[in-house]
Amino acid sequence: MSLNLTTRQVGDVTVVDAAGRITLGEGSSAFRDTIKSLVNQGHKKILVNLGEVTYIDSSGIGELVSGYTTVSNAGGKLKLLNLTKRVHDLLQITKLYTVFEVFDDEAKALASF
Amino acid sequence: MSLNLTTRQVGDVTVVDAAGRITLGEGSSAFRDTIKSLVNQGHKKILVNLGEVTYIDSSGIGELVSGYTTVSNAGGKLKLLNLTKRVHDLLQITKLYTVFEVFDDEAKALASF
Amino acid sequence: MPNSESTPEILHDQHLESTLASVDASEEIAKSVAARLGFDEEEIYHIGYAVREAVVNAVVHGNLYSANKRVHLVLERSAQWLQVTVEDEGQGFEEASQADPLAEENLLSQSGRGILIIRAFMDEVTFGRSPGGGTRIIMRKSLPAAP
Amino acid sequence: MPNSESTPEILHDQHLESTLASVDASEEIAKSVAARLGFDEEEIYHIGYAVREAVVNAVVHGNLYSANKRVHLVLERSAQWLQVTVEDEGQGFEEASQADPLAEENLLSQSGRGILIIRAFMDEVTFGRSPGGGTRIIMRKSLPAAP
Ligand SMILES: Nc1ncnc2c1ncn2[C@@H]1O[C@H](COP(=O)(O)OP(=O)(O)O)[C@@H](O)[C@H]1O
Ligand SMILES: Nc1ncnc2c1ncn2[C@@H]1O[C@H](COP(=O)(O)OP(=O)(O)O)[C@@H](O)[C@H]1O
Repeated sequence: MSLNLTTRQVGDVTVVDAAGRITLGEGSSAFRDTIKSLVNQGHKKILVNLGEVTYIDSSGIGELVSGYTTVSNAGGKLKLLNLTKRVHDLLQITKLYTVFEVFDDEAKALASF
Repeated sequence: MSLNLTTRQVGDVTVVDAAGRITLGEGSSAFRDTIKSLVNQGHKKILVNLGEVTYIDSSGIGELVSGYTTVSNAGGKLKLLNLTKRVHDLLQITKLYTVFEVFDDEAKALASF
Repeated sequence: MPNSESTPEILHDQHLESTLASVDASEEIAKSVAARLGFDEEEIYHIGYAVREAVVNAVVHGNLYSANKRVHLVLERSAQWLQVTVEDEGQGFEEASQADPLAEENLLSQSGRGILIIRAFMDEVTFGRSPGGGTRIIMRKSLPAAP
Repeated sequence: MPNSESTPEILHDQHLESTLASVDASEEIAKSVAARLGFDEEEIYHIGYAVREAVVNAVVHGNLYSANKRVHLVLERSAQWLQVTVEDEGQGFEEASQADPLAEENLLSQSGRGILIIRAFMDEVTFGRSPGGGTRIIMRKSLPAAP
Protein backbone atom coordinates (compact mmCIF):
# COMPACT_ATOMS: atom_id res chain seq x y z
CA MET A 1 0.00 0.00 0.00
CA SER A 2 1.29 3.46 -0.81
CA LEU A 3 0.02 4.92 2.48
CA ASN A 4 1.72 4.12 5.75
CA LEU A 5 -0.22 4.85 8.95
CA THR A 6 1.11 4.70 12.49
CA THR A 7 -0.98 5.54 15.52
CA ARG A 8 0.45 6.67 18.85
CA GLN A 9 -1.11 7.97 22.03
CA VAL A 10 0.40 11.12 23.59
CA GLY A 11 -1.50 11.82 26.78
CA ASP A 12 -5.13 11.97 25.72
CA VAL A 13 -4.33 12.89 22.13
CA THR A 14 -4.12 10.22 19.44
CA VAL A 15 -1.54 11.10 16.83
CA VAL A 16 -1.92 9.47 13.43
CA ASP A 17 1.38 9.69 11.56
CA ALA A 18 0.67 9.32 7.86
CA ALA A 19 3.34 8.79 5.23
CA GLY A 20 3.07 8.35 1.48
CA ARG A 21 0.07 8.93 -0.75
CA ILE A 22 -3.58 9.28 0.25
CA THR A 23 -5.39 8.47 -2.98
CA LEU A 24 -8.62 6.78 -4.04
CA GLY A 25 -8.32 3.12 -3.16
CA GLU A 26 -6.65 1.42 -0.23
CA GLY A 27 -4.98 4.67 0.91
CA SER A 28 -8.13 6.74 1.30
CA SER A 29 -10.09 3.75 2.69
CA ALA A 30 -7.43 2.97 5.28
CA PHE A 31 -7.44 6.58 6.39
CA ARG A 32 -11.23 6.64 6.66
CA ASP A 33 -11.47 3.32 8.50
CA THR A 34 -8.76 4.37 10.94
CA ILE A 35 -10.52 7.59 11.91
CA LYS A 36 -13.84 5.73 12.20
CA SER A 37 -12.32 3.03 14.41
CA LEU A 38 -10.64 5.61 16.64
CA VAL A 39 -13.91 7.46 17.12
CA ASN A 40 -15.71 4.16 17.75
CA GLN A 41 -13.19 3.39 20.45
CA GLY A 42 -13.89 6.69 22.17
CA HIS A 43 -10.91 8.72 20.98
CA LYS A 44 -11.92 12.35 20.66
CA LYS A 45 -8.67 14.24 20.24
CA ILE A 46 -7.04 13.30 16.99
CA LEU A 47 -3.99 14.92 15.47
CA VAL A 48 -3.21 13.88 11.92
CA ASN A 49 0.46 14.34 11.10
CA LEU A 50 0.74 14.82 7.34
CA GLY A 51 4.45 15.71 7.42
CA GLU A 52 5.43 12.68 5.36
CA VAL A 53 2.44 12.77 3.04
CA THR A 54 3.71 13.62 -0.43
CA TYR A 55 0.43 13.43 -2.29
CA ILE A 56 -3.30 13.67 -1.56
CA ASP A 57 -5.80 13.40 -4.39
CA SER A 58 -9.29 14.91 -4.26
CA SER A 59 -10.63 11.68 -2.80
CA GLY A 60 -8.02 11.85 -0.02
CA ILE A 61 -8.98 15.47 0.64
CA GLY A 62 -12.56 14.28 0.88
CA GLU A 63 -11.51 11.73 3.51
CA LEU A 64 -9.74 14.43 5.54
CA VAL A 65 -12.98 16.42 5.50
CA SER A 66 -15.09 13.34 6.35
CA GLY A 67 -12.74 12.50 9.18
CA TYR A 68 -13.06 16.03 10.48
CA THR A 69 -16.85 15.76 10.35
CA THR A 70 -16.96 12.30 11.92
CA VAL A 71 -14.79 13.39 14.84
CA SER A 72 -16.67 16.69 15.29
CA ASN A 73 -20.03 14.91 15.26
CA ALA A 74 -18.76 12.67 18.06
CA GLY A 75 -17.94 15.77 20.09
CA GLY A 76 -14.21 15.57 19.38
CA LYS A 77 -11.62 17.50 17.44
CA LEU A 78 -9.46 16.52 14.46
CA LYS A 79 -6.51 18.80 13.73
CA LEU A 80 -3.70 18.70 11.20
CA LEU A 81 0.05 18.82 11.76
CA ASN A 82 2.97 19.51 9.41
CA LEU A 83 1.58 20.21 5.97
CA THR A 84 3.96 19.92 3.07
CA LYS A 85 3.78 22.79 0.58
CA ARG A 86 1.78 20.61 -1.81
CA VAL A 87 -0.84 19.68 0.75
CA HIS A 88 -0.96 23.27 1.98
CA ASP A 89 -1.61 24.49 -1.58
CA LEU A 90 -4.43 21.95 -2.03
CA LEU A 91 -6.13 23.16 1.14
CA GLN A 92 -5.80 26.74 -0.16
CA ILE A 93 -7.30 25.88 -3.55
CA THR A 94 -10.21 24.07 -1.94
CA LYS A 95 -10.70 26.76 0.77
CA LEU A 96 -10.28 24.08 3.43
CA TYR A 97 -7.40 25.94 5.00
CA THR A 98 -9.98 27.92 6.95
CA VAL A 99 -11.85 24.78 8.06
CA PHE A 100 -8.95 22.87 9.58
CA GLU A 101 -6.85 23.91 12.54
CA VAL A 102 -3.31 23.45 11.25
CA PHE A 103 -0.06 23.31 13.24
CA ASP A 104 3.58 23.02 12.37
CA ASP A 105 4.77 22.31 15.88
CA GLU A 106 3.68 19.05 17.54
CA ALA A 107 4.01 20.33 21.11
CA LYS A 108 1.81 23.33 20.35
CA ALA A 109 -0.67 21.13 18.53
CA LEU A 110 -0.89 18.72 21.49
CA ALA A 111 -1.30 21.59 23.95
CA SER A 112 -4.13 23.07 21.88
CA PHE A 113 -6.60 20.23 22.51
CA MET B 1 -9.63 -6.28 -9.40
CA SER B 2 -11.58 -9.29 -8.23
CA LEU B 3 -14.96 -7.63 -8.88
CA ASN B 4 -16.22 -7.12 -12.39
CA LEU B 5 -19.06 -4.64 -12.87
CA THR B 6 -21.04 -4.04 -16.04
CA THR B 7 -23.86 -1.56 -16.28
CA ARG B 8 -26.66 -1.74 -18.82
CA GLN B 9 -29.87 0.18 -19.32
CA VAL B 10 -33.08 -1.82 -19.90
CA GLY B 11 -35.88 0.67 -20.44
CA ASP B 12 -35.75 2.91 -17.38
CA VAL B 13 -34.08 0.28 -15.20
CA THR B 14 -30.30 0.26 -14.77
CA VAL B 15 -28.99 -3.26 -14.37
CA VAL B 16 -25.63 -3.64 -12.66
CA ASP B 17 -24.20 -7.06 -13.48
CA ALA B 18 -21.64 -7.94 -10.82
CA ALA B 19 -19.23 -10.85 -11.08
CA GLY B 20 -16.54 -12.06 -8.71
CA ARG B 21 -15.93 -11.02 -5.12
CA ILE B 22 -17.29 -7.98 -3.28
CA THR B 23 -14.83 -7.62 -0.42
CA LEU B 24 -13.27 -4.80 1.59
CA GLY B 25 -11.01 -2.85 -0.73
CA GLU B 26 -11.36 -2.04 -4.39
CA GLY B 27 -14.35 -4.38 -4.79
CA SER B 28 -16.57 -2.84 -2.15
CA SER B 29 -15.44 0.70 -3.07
CA ALA B 30 -16.15 0.18 -6.75
CA PHE B 31 -19.63 -1.09 -5.91
CA ARG B 32 -20.32 1.89 -3.62
CA ASP B 33 -19.00 4.47 -6.08
CA THR B 34 -21.00 2.94 -8.91
CA ILE B 35 -24.29 3.15 -7.03
CA LYS B 36 -23.48 6.70 -5.89
CA SER B 37 -22.63 7.80 -9.44
CA LEU B 38 -25.80 6.23 -10.81
CA VAL B 39 -27.93 8.03 -8.24
CA ASN B 40 -26.04 11.29 -8.92
CA GLN B 41 -26.87 10.90 -12.58
CA GLY B 42 -30.53 10.58 -11.79
CA HIS B 43 -30.97 6.82 -12.07
CA LYS B 44 -33.68 5.69 -9.66
CA LYS B 45 -34.42 2.11 -10.66
CA ILE B 46 -31.44 -0.06 -10.02
CA LEU B 47 -31.33 -3.83 -10.29
CA VAL B 48 -28.18 -5.45 -8.97
CA ASN B 49 -27.56 -8.82 -10.59
CA LEU B 50 -25.49 -10.90 -8.17
CA GLY B 51 -25.75 -14.11 -10.19
CA GLU B 52 -22.01 -14.28 -10.83
CA VAL B 53 -20.97 -13.06 -7.39
CA THR B 54 -19.25 -15.93 -5.64
CA TYR B 55 -18.33 -14.16 -2.43
CA ILE B 56 -19.44 -11.11 -0.42
CA ASP B 57 -17.71 -10.30 2.86
CA SER B 58 -19.39 -8.33 5.65
CA SER B 59 -18.04 -5.12 4.19
CA GLY B 60 -19.60 -5.97 0.84
CA ILE B 61 -22.90 -6.73 2.57
CA GLY B 62 -22.58 -3.31 4.19
CA GLU B 63 -22.18 -1.74 0.76
CA LEU B 64 -25.32 -3.53 -0.49
CA VAL B 65 -27.22 -2.04 2.44
CA SER B 66 -25.68 1.42 1.92
CA GLY B 67 -26.54 1.27 -1.75
CA TYR B 68 -30.10 0.35 -0.84
CA THR B 69 -30.28 3.32 1.54
CA THR B 70 -28.66 5.76 -0.90
CA VAL B 71 -31.10 4.83 -3.66
CA SER B 72 -34.11 4.85 -1.32
CA ASN B 73 -33.16 8.27 0.06
CA ALA B 74 -33.07 9.59 -3.49
CA GLY B 75 -36.62 8.35 -3.97
CA GLY B 76 -35.56 5.32 -5.98
CA LYS B 77 -35.48 1.56 -5.58
CA LEU B 78 -32.58 -0.89 -5.48
CA LYS B 79 -33.48 -4.56 -5.92
CA LEU B 80 -31.46 -7.74 -6.13
CA LEU B 81 -31.43 -10.39 -8.83
CA ASN B 82 -30.09 -13.96 -8.90
CA LEU B 83 -28.61 -14.73 -5.52
CA THR B 84 -26.23 -17.66 -5.31
CA LYS B 85 -26.85 -19.98 -2.37
CA ARG B 86 -23.92 -18.45 -0.50
CA VAL B 87 -25.17 -14.91 -0.87
CA HIS B 88 -28.69 -16.02 -0.03
CA ASP B 89 -27.42 -17.66 3.17
CA LEU B 90 -25.56 -14.49 4.16
CA LEU B 91 -28.71 -12.43 3.75
CA GLN B 92 -30.56 -14.95 5.92
CA ILE B 93 -27.94 -14.86 8.67
CA THR B 94 -27.95 -11.07 8.71
CA LYS B 95 -31.76 -10.84 8.46
CA LEU B 96 -31.39 -8.73 5.34
CA TYR B 97 -33.46 -11.13 3.32
CA THR B 98 -36.52 -9.27 4.58
CA VAL B 99 -35.08 -5.86 3.70
CA PHE B 100 -34.24 -6.48 0.04
CA GLU B 101 -36.64 -7.29 -2.75
CA VAL B 102 -35.05 -10.31 -4.36
CA PHE B 103 -35.80 -11.86 -7.77
CA ASP B 104 -34.57 -14.86 -9.67
CA ASP B 105 -36.11 -13.88 -12.98
CA GLU B 106 -34.83 -10.79 -14.73
CA ALA B 107 -38.02 -10.10 -16.68
CA LYS B 108 -40.11 -10.22 -13.50
CA ALA B 109 -37.58 -8.04 -11.70
CA LEU B 110 -37.68 -5.44 -14.48
CA ALA B 111 -41.47 -5.45 -14.55
CA SER B 112 -41.64 -4.92 -10.79
CA PHE B 113 -40.20 -1.39 -10.84
CA MET C 1 -4.53 -41.79 18.46
CA PRO C 2 -4.32 -38.60 20.53
CA ASN C 3 -7.11 -38.00 23.00
CA SER C 4 -8.81 -34.62 23.38
CA GLU C 5 -6.34 -33.47 26.03
CA SER C 6 -3.27 -34.15 23.90
CA THR C 7 -1.13 -31.20 22.84
CA PRO C 8 -2.54 -29.60 19.73
CA GLU C 9 -0.33 -29.59 16.66
CA ILE C 10 0.56 -26.18 15.26
CA LEU C 11 -0.05 -26.11 11.52
CA HIS C 12 0.72 -22.47 10.81
CA ASP C 13 2.12 -19.58 12.87
CA GLN C 14 2.75 -16.21 11.26
CA HIS C 15 2.98 -12.50 12.01
CA LEU C 16 1.39 -10.45 9.26
CA GLU C 17 1.46 -6.77 8.36
CA SER C 18 -1.65 -4.72 8.98
CA THR C 19 -2.76 -4.53 5.35
CA LEU C 20 -5.54 -5.86 3.15
CA ALA C 21 -2.95 -8.05 1.43
CA SER C 22 -2.61 -9.88 4.76
CA VAL C 23 -6.36 -10.36 4.82
CA ASP C 24 -6.29 -12.07 1.43
CA ALA C 25 -3.27 -14.12 2.46
CA SER C 26 -4.94 -15.26 5.71
CA GLU C 27 -8.05 -16.42 3.91
CA GLU C 28 -5.93 -18.42 1.48
CA ILE C 29 -3.83 -19.97 4.24
CA ALA C 30 -6.92 -20.97 6.21
CA LYS C 31 -8.57 -22.47 3.16
CA SER C 32 -5.56 -24.53 2.21
CA VAL C 33 -5.09 -25.81 5.76
CA ALA C 34 -8.80 -26.68 5.93
CA ALA C 35 -8.62 -28.49 2.61
CA ARG C 36 -5.64 -30.53 3.82
CA LEU C 37 -7.63 -31.53 6.92
CA GLY C 38 -10.40 -32.94 4.75
CA PHE C 39 -13.12 -30.33 5.29
CA ASP C 40 -15.65 -30.20 2.46
CA GLU C 41 -15.99 -27.28 0.07
CA GLU C 42 -18.68 -25.52 2.07
CA GLU C 43 -16.74 -25.87 5.32
CA ILE C 44 -13.57 -24.62 3.65
CA TYR C 45 -15.50 -21.56 2.50
CA HIS C 46 -16.86 -21.01 6.02
CA ILE C 47 -13.43 -21.29 7.62
CA GLY C 48 -11.85 -18.98 5.06
CA TYR C 49 -14.67 -16.50 5.53
CA ALA C 50 -14.40 -16.45 9.33
CA VAL C 51 -10.64 -16.02 9.20
CA ARG C 52 -10.95 -13.19 6.68
CA GLU C 53 -13.43 -11.34 8.91
CA ALA C 54 -11.30 -11.85 12.02
CA VAL C 55 -8.17 -10.58 10.26
CA VAL C 56 -10.06 -7.60 8.80
CA ASN C 57 -11.11 -6.69 12.34
CA ALA C 58 -7.53 -7.09 13.58
CA VAL C 59 -6.17 -4.89 10.77
CA VAL C 60 -8.91 -2.27 10.73
CA HIS C 61 -10.22 -1.98 14.29
CA GLY C 62 -7.32 -3.45 16.25
CA ASN C 63 -4.15 -2.29 14.52
CA LEU C 64 -5.71 0.64 12.64
CA TYR C 65 -3.65 -0.36 9.59
CA SER C 66 -0.54 0.69 11.54
CA ALA C 67 2.77 -0.05 9.88
CA ASN C 68 4.31 -0.79 13.28
CA LYS C 69 1.69 -3.35 14.35
CA ARG C 70 1.35 -7.00 13.38
CA VAL C 71 -1.47 -9.54 13.23
CA HIS C 72 -0.64 -12.92 14.71
CA LEU C 73 -2.32 -15.83 12.94
CA VAL C 74 -2.08 -19.36 14.35
CA LEU C 75 -3.78 -22.49 13.04
CA GLU C 76 -3.65 -25.67 15.09
CA ARG C 77 -5.41 -28.98 15.16
CA SER C 78 -6.30 -31.40 17.89
CA ALA C 79 -7.97 -34.76 17.45
CA GLN C 80 -11.36 -33.00 17.46
CA TRP C 81 -10.98 -29.59 15.90
CA LEU C 82 -9.19 -27.07 13.78
CA GLN C 83 -8.51 -23.97 15.86
CA VAL C 84 -7.64 -20.54 14.45
CA THR C 85 -6.32 -17.76 16.67
CA VAL C 86 -6.04 -14.16 15.49
CA GLU C 87 -4.37 -11.60 17.74
CA ASP C 88 -3.82 -7.90 17.19
CA GLU C 89 -1.94 -5.13 18.98
CA GLY C 90 -4.96 -2.85 19.46
CA GLN C 91 -6.66 -1.84 22.67
CA GLY C 92 -9.16 -4.70 22.79
CA PHE C 93 -12.94 -4.38 22.92
CA GLU C 94 -15.99 -5.73 24.71
CA GLU C 95 -18.16 -7.85 22.47
CA ALA C 96 -21.15 -7.25 24.72
CA SER C 97 -21.05 -3.50 24.17
CA GLN C 98 -21.24 -3.75 20.38
CA ALA C 99 -24.54 -2.96 18.66
CA ASP C 100 -26.72 -5.98 17.85
CA PRO C 101 -26.75 -6.22 14.05
CA LEU C 102 -30.06 -8.10 14.12
CA ALA C 103 -31.94 -5.44 16.07
CA GLU C 104 -34.58 -3.79 13.90
CA GLU C 105 -32.93 -0.36 14.26
CA ASN C 106 -29.56 -1.67 13.10
CA LEU C 107 -30.68 -3.70 10.10
CA LEU C 108 -29.73 -0.86 7.75
CA SER C 109 -26.37 -0.16 9.41
CA GLN C 110 -23.43 -0.19 7.07
CA SER C 111 -21.26 -2.26 9.40
CA GLY C 112 -21.34 -4.52 12.42
CA ARG C 113 -22.06 -7.92 10.85
CA GLY C 114 -18.62 -9.54 10.92
CA ILE C 115 -18.76 -11.24 14.31
CA LEU C 116 -22.31 -12.43 13.69
CA ILE C 117 -21.18 -14.24 10.55
CA ILE C 118 -18.03 -15.61 12.20
CA ARG C 119 -20.25 -17.16 14.90
CA ALA C 120 -22.59 -18.60 12.27
CA PHE C 121 -19.72 -20.20 10.33
CA MET C 122 -17.57 -21.60 13.17
CA ASP C 123 -18.53 -24.03 15.95
CA GLU C 124 -16.97 -22.20 18.88
CA VAL C 125 -15.83 -18.59 19.10
CA THR C 126 -14.16 -16.97 22.11
CA PHE C 127 -12.89 -13.43 22.50
CA GLY C 128 -10.07 -12.60 24.89
CA ARG C 129 -6.99 -10.48 25.18
CA SER C 130 -3.59 -10.89 23.57
CA PRO C 131 -0.52 -10.56 25.82
CA GLY C 132 -0.18 -6.86 24.86
CA GLY C 133 -3.83 -6.06 25.64
CA GLY C 134 -5.11 -6.30 22.09
CA THR C 135 -7.89 -8.60 20.91
CA ARG C 136 -7.52 -12.36 20.68
CA ILE C 137 -10.20 -14.32 18.89
CA ILE C 138 -10.15 -18.12 19.03
CA MET C 139 -12.34 -19.95 16.55
CA ARG C 140 -12.85 -23.69 16.39
CA LYS C 141 -14.44 -25.99 13.87
CA SER C 142 -14.93 -29.70 14.45
CA LEU C 143 -12.84 -31.84 12.14
CA PRO C 144 -14.71 -33.82 9.52
CA ALA C 145 -15.42 -37.39 10.57
CA ALA C 146 -12.73 -39.72 9.23
CA PRO C 147 -14.04 -41.32 6.03
CA MET D 1 9.89 25.31 -36.32
CA PRO D 2 6.16 24.48 -36.43
CA ASN D 3 3.74 27.38 -35.98
CA SER D 4 0.73 27.25 -33.71
CA GLU D 5 -1.51 25.94 -36.48
CA SER D 6 0.74 23.01 -37.34
CA THR D 7 -0.58 19.51 -36.75
CA PRO D 8 0.00 18.47 -33.14
CA GLU D 9 2.22 15.49 -32.60
CA ILE D 10 0.63 12.52 -30.83
CA LEU D 11 2.89 11.33 -28.01
CA HIS D 12 0.65 8.69 -26.49
CA ASP D 13 -2.69 7.12 -27.44
CA GLN D 14 -4.13 4.32 -25.36
CA HIS D 15 -7.39 2.65 -24.39
CA LEU D 16 -7.41 1.70 -20.73
CA GLU D 17 -9.62 -0.53 -18.61
CA SER D 18 -11.96 1.10 -16.13
CA THR D 19 -9.93 0.29 -13.02
CA LEU D 20 -7.85 2.09 -10.43
CA ALA D 21 -4.76 0.45 -11.92
CA SER D 22 -5.46 2.50 -15.06
CA VAL D 23 -5.60 5.62 -12.91
CA ASP D 24 -2.13 4.95 -11.54
CA ALA D 25 -0.84 4.09 -15.01
CA SER D 26 -2.27 7.30 -16.50
CA GLU D 27 -0.63 9.46 -13.87
CA GLU D 28 2.72 7.78 -14.54
CA ILE D 29 2.40 8.12 -18.32
CA ALA D 30 1.51 11.81 -18.03
CA LYS D 31 4.39 12.48 -15.67
CA SER D 32 6.94 10.78 -17.87
CA VAL D 33 5.71 12.57 -21.01
CA ALA D 34 5.80 15.89 -19.12
CA ALA D 35 9.32 15.21 -17.91
CA ARG D 36 10.46 14.44 -21.45
CA LEU D 37 9.01 17.78 -22.59
CA GLY D 38 11.12 19.65 -20.05
CA PHE D 39 8.44 20.67 -17.53
CA ASP D 40 9.83 21.32 -14.05
CA GLU D 41 9.10 19.12 -11.05
CA GLU D 42 6.14 21.18 -9.86
CA GLU D 43 4.56 21.27 -13.32
CA ILE D 44 5.08 17.53 -13.73
CA TYR D 45 3.26 17.01 -10.45
CA HIS D 46 0.41 19.28 -11.59
CA ILE D 47 0.04 17.52 -14.93
CA GLY D 48 0.12 14.08 -13.29
CA TYR D 49 -2.42 15.22 -10.72
CA ALA D 50 -4.85 16.63 -13.29
CA VAL D 51 -4.64 13.51 -15.43
CA ARG D 52 -5.21 11.29 -12.38
CA GLU D 53 -8.34 13.23 -11.44
CA ALA D 54 -9.67 13.22 -15.00
CA VAL D 55 -9.14 9.46 -15.32
CA VAL D 56 -10.70 8.82 -11.89
CA ASN D 57 -13.78 10.70 -13.10
CA ALA D 58 -13.83 8.71 -16.33
CA VAL D 59 -13.53 5.39 -14.45
CA VAL D 60 -15.86 6.19 -11.55
CA HIS D 61 -18.51 8.58 -12.87
CA GLY D 62 -18.26 7.94 -16.60
CA ASN D 63 -17.66 4.23 -17.02
CA LEU D 64 -18.88 3.15 -13.56
CA TYR D 65 -15.92 0.76 -13.37
CA SER D 66 -17.57 -1.27 -16.14
CA ALA D 67 -15.54 -4.13 -17.50
CA ASN D 68 -16.96 -3.48 -20.97
CA LYS D 69 -16.03 0.23 -21.10
CA ARG D 70 -12.67 1.82 -21.86
CA VAL D 71 -10.99 5.13 -21.04
CA HIS D 72 -9.26 6.78 -23.98
CA LEU D 73 -6.14 8.71 -23.03
CA VAL D 74 -4.31 10.85 -25.61
CA LEU D 75 -1.31 13.09 -25.05
CA GLU D 76 -0.18 15.41 -27.82
CA ARG D 77 2.08 18.40 -28.17
CA SER D 78 2.05 21.43 -30.39
CA ALA D 79 4.71 24.13 -30.50
CA GLN D 80 2.96 25.85 -27.58
CA TRP D 81 1.38 23.24 -25.36
CA LEU D 82 1.02 19.76 -24.05
CA GLN D 83 -2.57 18.62 -24.47
CA VAL D 84 -4.16 15.69 -22.65
CA THR D 85 -7.53 14.29 -23.70
CA VAL D 86 -9.48 11.83 -21.57
CA GLU D 87 -12.66 10.29 -22.95
CA ASP D 88 -15.05 7.84 -21.36
CA GLU D 89 -18.08 5.83 -22.49
CA GLY D 90 -20.46 7.25 -19.91
CA GLN D 91 -23.51 9.41 -20.44
CA GLY D 92 -21.71 12.76 -20.16
CA PHE D 93 -22.50 15.53 -17.69
CA GLU D 94 -23.00 19.29 -17.45
CA GLU D 95 -20.22 20.99 -15.56
CA ALA D 96 -22.50 23.96 -14.84
CA SER D 97 -24.98 21.81 -12.92
CA GLN D 98 -22.40 20.46 -10.48
CA ALA D 99 -22.32 21.83 -6.95
CA ASP D 100 -19.75 24.60 -6.35
CA PRO D 101 -17.16 23.09 -4.00
CA LEU D 102 -16.17 26.55 -2.75
CA ALA D 103 -19.68 27.54 -1.64
CA GLU D 104 -19.86 27.82 2.12
CA GLU D 105 -22.51 25.06 2.35
CA ASN D 106 -20.36 22.63 0.35
CA LEU D 107 -17.02 23.16 2.11
CA LEU D 108 -17.58 20.05 4.22
CA SER D 109 -18.76 17.86 1.34
CA GLN D 110 -16.89 14.64 0.92
CA SER D 111 -16.51 15.01 -2.82
CA GLY D 112 -16.75 17.46 -5.69
CA ARG D 113 -13.26 19.01 -5.71
CA GLY D 114 -11.62 17.19 -8.62
CA ILE D 115 -12.53 19.58 -11.45
CA LEU D 116 -11.67 22.60 -9.29
CA ILE D 117 -8.13 21.26 -8.81
CA ILE D 118 -7.78 20.22 -12.45
CA ARG D 119 -8.59 23.81 -13.42
CA ALA D 120 -6.10 25.17 -10.88
CA PHE D 121 -3.30 22.93 -12.15
CA MET D 122 -3.76 23.21 -15.94
CA ASP D 123 -3.81 26.31 -18.15
CA GLU D 124 -6.88 25.51 -20.23
CA VAL D 125 -9.63 22.96 -19.54
CA THR D 126 -12.57 22.23 -21.82
CA PHE D 127 -15.34 19.69 -21.36
CA GLY D 128 -17.14 18.21 -24.30
CA ARG D 129 -18.58 14.94 -25.56
CA SER D 130 -16.82 11.87 -26.87
CA PRO D 131 -18.12 10.32 -30.12
CA GLY D 132 -20.26 7.87 -28.11
CA GLY D 133 -21.85 10.60 -25.95
CA GLY D 134 -19.55 10.16 -22.97
CA THR D 135 -17.40 12.87 -21.44
CA ARG D 136 -14.34 14.30 -23.17
CA ILE D 137 -12.06 16.54 -21.16
CA ILE D 138 -9.24 18.40 -22.93
CA MET D 139 -6.54 19.89 -20.73
CA ARG D 140 -3.64 22.03 -21.92
CA LYS D 141 -0.50 23.26 -20.29
CA SER D 142 1.91 25.71 -21.98
CA LEU D 143 5.26 24.15 -22.73
CA PRO D 144 8.19 25.39 -20.72
CA ALA D 145 10.17 28.12 -22.50
CA ALA D 146 13.15 26.63 -24.33
CA PRO D 147 16.24 27.01 -22.17
N1 LIG E 1 -9.99 -6.72 16.78
C1 LIG E 1 -10.78 -5.73 17.22
N2 LIG E 1 -10.27 -4.69 17.93
C2 LIG E 1 -11.05 -3.68 18.35
N3 LIG E 1 -12.38 -3.63 18.14
C3 LIG E 1 -12.96 -4.63 17.45
C4 LIG E 1 -12.20 -5.73 16.96
N4 LIG E 1 -13.04 -6.58 16.32
C5 LIG E 1 -14.26 -6.03 16.41
N5 LIG E 1 -14.24 -4.86 17.08
C6 LIG E 1 -15.38 -3.98 17.40
O1 LIG E 1 -16.58 -4.73 17.23
C7 LIG E 1 -17.41 -4.12 16.25
C8 LIG E 1 -18.19 -5.16 15.47
O2 LIG E 1 -17.31 -5.92 14.68
P1 LIG E 1 -17.89 -6.71 13.44
O3 LIG E 1 -19.07 -7.48 13.88
O4 LIG E 1 -16.78 -7.49 12.82
O5 LIG E 1 -18.43 -5.61 12.42
P2 LIG E 1 -17.64 -4.40 11.67
O6 LIG E 1 -16.20 -4.77 11.63
O7 LIG E 1 -18.30 -4.36 10.34
O8 LIG E 1 -17.93 -3.16 12.49
C9 LIG E 1 -16.47 -3.26 15.41
O9 LIG E 1 -17.14 -2.18 14.81
C10 LIG E 1 -15.45 -2.81 16.44
O10 LIG E 1 -15.92 -1.68 17.14
N1 LIG F 1 -16.44 11.78 -16.65
C1 LIG F 1 -17.58 12.09 -15.99
N2 LIG F 1 -18.76 11.50 -16.31
C2 LIG F 1 -19.89 11.79 -15.65
N3 LIG F 1 -19.96 12.69 -14.64
C3 LIG F 1 -18.82 13.31 -14.27
C4 LIG F 1 -17.59 13.05 -14.91
N4 LIG F 1 -16.64 13.83 -14.33
C5 LIG F 1 -17.26 14.53 -13.37
N5 LIG F 1 -18.59 14.24 -13.32
C6 LIG F 1 -19.59 14.82 -12.42
O1 LIG F 1 -19.07 16.00 -11.88
C7 LIG F 1 -19.02 15.91 -10.45
C8 LIG F 1 -17.82 16.68 -9.92
O2 LIG F 1 -16.63 16.03 -10.28
P1 LIG F 1 -15.31 16.32 -9.46
O3 LIG F 1 -15.15 17.80 -9.32
O4 LIG F 1 -14.18 15.61 -10.12
O5 LIG F 1 -15.57 15.78 -8.01
P2 LIG F 1 -15.91 14.28 -7.50
O6 LIG F 1 -15.42 13.36 -8.56
O7 LIG F 1 -15.18 14.18 -6.22
O8 LIG F 1 -17.39 14.25 -7.29
C9 LIG F 1 -19.01 14.43 -10.15
O9 LIG F 1 -19.53 14.15 -8.88
C10 LIG F 1 -19.89 13.88 -11.27
O10 LIG F 1 -21.25 13.99 -10.92
